[in-house]
Amino acid sequence: MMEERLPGWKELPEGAVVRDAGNTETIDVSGWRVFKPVIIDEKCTRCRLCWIYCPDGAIIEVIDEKAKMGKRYEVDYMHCKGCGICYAECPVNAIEWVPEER
Amino acid sequence: MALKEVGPMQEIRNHMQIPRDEYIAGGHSACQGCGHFVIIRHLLKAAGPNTIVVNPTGCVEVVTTVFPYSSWKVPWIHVAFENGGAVASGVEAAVKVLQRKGVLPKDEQINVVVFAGDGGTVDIGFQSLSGMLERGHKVVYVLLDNEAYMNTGIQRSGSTPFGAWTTTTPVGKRWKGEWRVRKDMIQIAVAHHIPYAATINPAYPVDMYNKMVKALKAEGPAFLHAYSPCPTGWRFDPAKTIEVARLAVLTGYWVLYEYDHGQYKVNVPVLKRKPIREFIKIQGRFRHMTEEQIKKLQEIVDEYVETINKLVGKTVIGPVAE
Amino acid sequence: MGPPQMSLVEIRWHGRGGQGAVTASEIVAKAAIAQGKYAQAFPSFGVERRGAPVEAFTRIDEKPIYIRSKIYEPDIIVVLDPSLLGPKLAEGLKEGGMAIVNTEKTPDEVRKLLGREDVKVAVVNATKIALETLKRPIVNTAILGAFAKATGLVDLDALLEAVKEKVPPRTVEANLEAVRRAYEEVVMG
Amino acid sequence: MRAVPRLALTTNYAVAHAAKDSDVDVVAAYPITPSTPAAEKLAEFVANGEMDAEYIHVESEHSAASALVGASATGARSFTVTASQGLVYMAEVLYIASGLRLPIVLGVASRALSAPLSIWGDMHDIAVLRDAGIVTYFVSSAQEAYDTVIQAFKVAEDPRVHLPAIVDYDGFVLSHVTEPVETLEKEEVLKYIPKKITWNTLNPKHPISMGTVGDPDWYYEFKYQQQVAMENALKVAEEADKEFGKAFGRSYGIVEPFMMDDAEVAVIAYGAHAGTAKVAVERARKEGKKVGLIRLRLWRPFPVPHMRKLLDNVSVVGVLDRAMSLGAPRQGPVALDVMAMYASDPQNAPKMASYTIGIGQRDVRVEDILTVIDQLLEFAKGKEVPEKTVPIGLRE
Repeated sequence: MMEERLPGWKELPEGAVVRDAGNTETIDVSGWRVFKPVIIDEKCTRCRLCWIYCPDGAIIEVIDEKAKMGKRYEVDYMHCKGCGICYAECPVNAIEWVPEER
Repeated sequence: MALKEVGPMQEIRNHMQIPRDEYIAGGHSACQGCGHFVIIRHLLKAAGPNTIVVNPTGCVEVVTTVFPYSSWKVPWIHVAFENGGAVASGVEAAVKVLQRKGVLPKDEQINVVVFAGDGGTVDIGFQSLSGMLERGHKVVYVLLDNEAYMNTGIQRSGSTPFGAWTTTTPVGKRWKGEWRVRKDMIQIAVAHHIPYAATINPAYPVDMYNKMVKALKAEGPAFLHAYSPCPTGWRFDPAKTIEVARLAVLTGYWVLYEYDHGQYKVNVPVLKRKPIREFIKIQGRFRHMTEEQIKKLQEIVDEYVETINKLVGKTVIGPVAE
Repeated sequence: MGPPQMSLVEIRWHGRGGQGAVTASEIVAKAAIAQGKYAQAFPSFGVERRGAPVEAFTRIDEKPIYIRSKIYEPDIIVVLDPSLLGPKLAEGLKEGGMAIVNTEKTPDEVRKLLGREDVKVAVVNATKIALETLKRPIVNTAILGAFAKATGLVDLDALLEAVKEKVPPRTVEANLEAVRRAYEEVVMG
Repeated sequence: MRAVPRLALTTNYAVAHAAKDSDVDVVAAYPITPSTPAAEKLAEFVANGEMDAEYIHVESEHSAASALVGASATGARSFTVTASQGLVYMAEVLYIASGLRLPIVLGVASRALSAPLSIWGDMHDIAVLRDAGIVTYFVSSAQEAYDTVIQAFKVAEDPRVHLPAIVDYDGFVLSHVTEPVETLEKEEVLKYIPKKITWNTLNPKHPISMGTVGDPDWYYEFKYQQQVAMENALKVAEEADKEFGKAFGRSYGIVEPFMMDDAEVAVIAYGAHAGTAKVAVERARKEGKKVGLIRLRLWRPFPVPHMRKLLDNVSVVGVLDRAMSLGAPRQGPVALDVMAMYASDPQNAPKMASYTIGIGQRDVRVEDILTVIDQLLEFAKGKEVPEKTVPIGLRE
């Protein structure tokens, strides 16, 4: 297989700036995880602390009219590194800590 | 009934009001459980999109901006390790003159925020910070304090606490970890006659968020000293970042207080302090400590608490209660 | 006396730190430049301390001046402080050159003190003029009046303009008076 | 006809006037001899409202450069003055300014480097910045300094370049000498250098990240871009000078030949002492000596074709350097450049001699340069050129 060719100097932006800033969003860090958080929606009180404390912005607050209190919490597994803060901080044990299987 | 989320630059009554918009993207390569990013996420929420970030060299810079990637959804610049204060001064001055000359919109506040580590602030960047504070640039300077040089692999800084193991204060026959007392950056910042300075802690998100808003609204330089646990350098389980941060407050090791236009106020009173042992026992960096060293650290904390009680004129942080 | 025959004229100023020798050297350059000439003025580069003997330099030419070395063989020396007078001051002064001196002495006495019979001398009691006009012994503007008259290198009007721009606003009138009086009172011999 | 104000200014003041007339937005300056009067004059302009700029009273030169990086990265036309230890203290940040491709302009009143402490002039300071990716001019008069600061903004802000620029003027020998300067009106200067942000800036409307990490997969390409920008700067600087001449009647070229048409030997000089060398060459010519002078005005990028055109036909060249590259094959930094120019074409090379002169402001006299000229003429007649750099005015 051919090695991917990176852009040459003529094609690169001046001064190594990143114009489409925020593009680490495209990076998948799921491989960092050994365990993963799984939110048990029925137990969740929507206290929002997992969302507050996540260093990776990997808890997503989903607005959903049909859900309890009009919203629910999901894990963005592409960006969750499996640190376990959400699991440790959840006051009602609504997050399970599940071994990652690949 | 939950309160509605607020827009940027507005104080909140509870954490339900913190805005949903994110200005730092996931996918960065910070360690699992990095305290820095809890703090950065919220500050950018408080500041909103009209914000320019200056980021001296350190963990945050390295893990967010490896070309061709960046996690920052607001304009961001890194120049060097020791000049965050000076670069921010230049950005702020440029915004001012370019607004005056009509090159940038005159009626929009553009926030200038520095995120710097303890190395870039208390040590190598100290002079540049002092210049920025003394000259009165309207900049919010956030010290993300993880109490050592973590980016280069856990070397001691002027912010490393008494007793802590680092790779340059190793535990050996003669040395038993750090033996000096860390700098008091709030007092140093206040000595520059700035309008606002405060300690913040990610385990107390509402207090943290409101102090960020106050800092952003200050008419001059504002200094936020953020306590930022580092699972890698402090040797604890990444899941315990918030727990460690909370224990720092509950033991009086880290008092949440502010200096607001001449007035000191403790924002999170702790009437019965937990012993410092509770804080250090879950961190590997203190594992080697002898009873004598623990006693000494307790004395250092007691003295720190006493200083702050004196500043506010009453006992807001109480005695240790087992 | 008309301007010297050669086109480049080099002037060395002698005073004490704080007397304004450097300013005087600049005012002359400024006046010459205003008249459309080319000029350079520079201090003896280094640390100037009040009271210590100081030197300053001026070059004037009809053409652009390219040389950047110090002045070793001046055409003219200007002495702001009579207590400096002595043979050392005349070092390098060109044969037949000129000395302009703030002194109560006569030109002949000055020649003797300088140890140079060949030089032309212009004398003026600039200290007295300064005390009467400025009420202070700051002699650099007074000596300029003598300089203009004795050398003809700068016009009195151009000189007065340059003085106006260089001295503190409150002292303009007194300084101009000092220049005018010295212009009148200078004695050449 | 343009009304031309003809002022009597030191080079320090001329440089400050040029920054004012270029409508500089941000000045960050820290006093250091011999550039201090320029920093003071700029403060005076801002204090009087003659200049609408933010003046940042930084606590060090390092912070001066850093603040200007911040200001330039925000879109401000940014300027400072410094010298000596101050310039060297800025060096770290100036490399970064170049890497970030920011068009900051600096006036440098060149001065020796400690130790021993010397407040006096030579070019050891600027020599440290030689490889930083900064467009670097040497000027020879206050007028040229004024004109060149304005040209420097033109070059630095040109999209083909986007690099910092330094206008280097000899400490004291230029910085403190009062001489005639014709200044320009801000309006006409701004026609020549319009305020247009052509470089990458930090704007909340279009957020970008500047100063990223360049790992081994990327760093090389960005360094090479800087080299290309430097190469472009040669042409851009020449254009800028020509356009300046057209607009204002003064131009200098990027190398200035003097009496070179039939010269057999040539002297290369730069800065203030190029003026003294001119006088020496004129005098030597009167004695029938076929010598010419090449004044180097743009040091980086090095004007190879311009130099080659002038040097290919002389038999000997002597380079007068005011800095010593200690331990190098020749001490003179410019001499090293001149020699390297012929590395791939030795058959067309003149004999090349390296001299150091004016170190630590040892005075440079016409006689010193006449000595050099006589030596060059002897080399032309067959005498061997010394292997080592020849110090002029040094006591044994």
